[in-house]
Amino acid sequence: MTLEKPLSIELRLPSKLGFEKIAMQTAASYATLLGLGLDRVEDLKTAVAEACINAIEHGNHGDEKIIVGVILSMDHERLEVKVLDHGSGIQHAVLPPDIDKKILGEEDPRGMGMFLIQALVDEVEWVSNPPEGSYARLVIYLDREKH
Amino acid sequence: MTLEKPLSIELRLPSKLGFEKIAMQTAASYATLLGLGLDRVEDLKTAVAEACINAIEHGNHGDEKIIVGVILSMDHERLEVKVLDHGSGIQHAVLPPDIDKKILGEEDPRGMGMFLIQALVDEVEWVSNPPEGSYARLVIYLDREKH
Amino acid sequence: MQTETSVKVEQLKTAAEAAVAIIRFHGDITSTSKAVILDAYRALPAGTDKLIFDFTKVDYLNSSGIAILIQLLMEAHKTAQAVHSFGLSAHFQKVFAMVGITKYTHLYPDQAAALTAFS
Amino acid sequence: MQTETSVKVEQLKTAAEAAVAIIRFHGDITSTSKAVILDAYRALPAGTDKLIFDFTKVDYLNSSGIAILIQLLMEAHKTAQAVHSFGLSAHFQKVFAMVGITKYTHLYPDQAAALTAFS
Ligand SMILES: Nc1ncnc2c1ncn2[C@@H]1O[C@H](COP(=O)(O)OP(=O)(O)O)[C@@H](O)[C@H]1O
Ligand SMILES: Nc1ncnc2c1ncn2[C@@H]1O[C@H](COP(=O)(O)OP(=O)(O)O)[C@@H](O)[C@H]1O
Repeated sequence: MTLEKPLSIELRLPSKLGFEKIAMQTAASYATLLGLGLDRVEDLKTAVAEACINAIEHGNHGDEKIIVGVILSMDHERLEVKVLDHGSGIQHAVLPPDIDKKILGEEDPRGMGMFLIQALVDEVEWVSNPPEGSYARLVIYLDREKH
Repeated sequence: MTLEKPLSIELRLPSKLGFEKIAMQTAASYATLLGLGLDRVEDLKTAVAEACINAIEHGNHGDEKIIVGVILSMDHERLEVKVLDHGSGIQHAVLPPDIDKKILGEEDPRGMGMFLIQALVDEVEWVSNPPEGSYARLVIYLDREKH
Repeated sequence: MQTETSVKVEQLKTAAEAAVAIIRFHGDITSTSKAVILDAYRALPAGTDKLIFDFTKVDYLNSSGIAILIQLLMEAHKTAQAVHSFGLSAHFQKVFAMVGITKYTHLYPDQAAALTAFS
Repeated sequence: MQTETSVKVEQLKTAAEAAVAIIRFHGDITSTSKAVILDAYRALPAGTDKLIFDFTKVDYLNSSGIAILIQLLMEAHKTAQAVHSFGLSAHFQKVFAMVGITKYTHLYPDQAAALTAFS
């Protein structure tokens, strides 16, 4: 048993809403231990929570027996998070919410998760890899600040 | 990929001191999500941290490439944590610290981890299972309080 | 599971004695909070035209929770209610701005500022 | 890795003008804190016979950290220094009692109480 990368950590969660809060705290304490500044830790928490919610709801269809995987790793330049599910992934682009349309009832009030992830991290990609599953890969650069 | 038990979670950490803080926070947020009261969460945090420190230092001899596993599960009666390492386990009983001897220099000031674990949780066992490894299994009862 | 939302509604007055309803959110604002929040909103006295959201005691807010807030702002918009907010962390002030809902609820540093702004 | 310990030493006086040294711990108290803590202790002015430990700003304390505190209490015991402590959470007050070190450092609710108890 070895880890994918040096000093990486892995978390496996059941696909049940609420468990994204655990991923959020685990990511926060990993990032804090490795020196990420407080405001970027907040960005990371929200992005990881949203990616896990999508993996739980859309990737694994809320089947509690199926695992959501979270792999956190870091080098001198970047913190990377992979959130893995067993679904077929995402085929469409990220749509920025149109708040006026939402308020007028012309757009679903939901549908902001992927937008928020993209807005809060420095890099994101969604990779489909059936039959193994899919993952979102989020990256935060360390040099945007020195705390 | 399925979990060992329903609604359990698993964490894999490198054997490096400091990473026990992540296990501590992950355990705390798991227990909080599932309704454990605040004072028992504090007991759990210290016990999990001490078990991870021992797995890192004594079980895996601080080899960062070797994993410490943490499995958290819960049913109506109990929260269980297994902390797994790849060492040969513990052959001796838990020794309560003798503070007077420590102050007089007649006993190593260290050596309180296992004692604290035993004092803070409701059940503990150390299981040696070579060549697979060893684990500490900690249990906290839920009925000692209702928050 | 311990993911509770609770909502407390109070009635305030501006310096000029105008009625203001305040909704204080507690705990999580997520998809499971929908009924509690919409029920509290819909039970507001008829004719409420000034409303404050207090986020001080919110522990966790995700995109599904923001969608519920957008639903409230949608209903408020229909009935020309003005909504002021306070108590968000710096991070969630940023998130609200990213999503654009600061166009429909202005953010104030505290309750006094949110109330005064109705005068 | 971000596991920093820092220690600040100050000099106080009791109501009766007796000198008291206070060691304020910040951050983590773990095996990596050993040098910082022992150095601060050993740099105390000669003749210090009254000492206070302030734990208010400690984030994380483990059994290796407690072992370092026991080493300080051991040296204090040798030179008949009296050590009072304050600022521990309810949980760590319990842990200190379990390990028995409350026999060698009495716990007080705050700095004022720890200081007054020297009079
Ligand atoms: N992990 C995933 N697996 C499959 N589909 C996904 C995944 N994440 C997102 N999607 C798809 O992208 C859409 C937009 O996601 P998002 O922006 O997070 O909003 P929401 O989850 O509120 O619909 C989802 O409705 C879903 O169809
Ligand atoms: N996971 C483990 N694997 C092997 N040996 C262990 C493990 N945990 C504890 N031990 C042994 O038990 C001893 C006592 O452990 P502990 O009470 O935690 O104190 P300390 O770690 O400070 O020595 C250790 O010194 C070690 O020899």
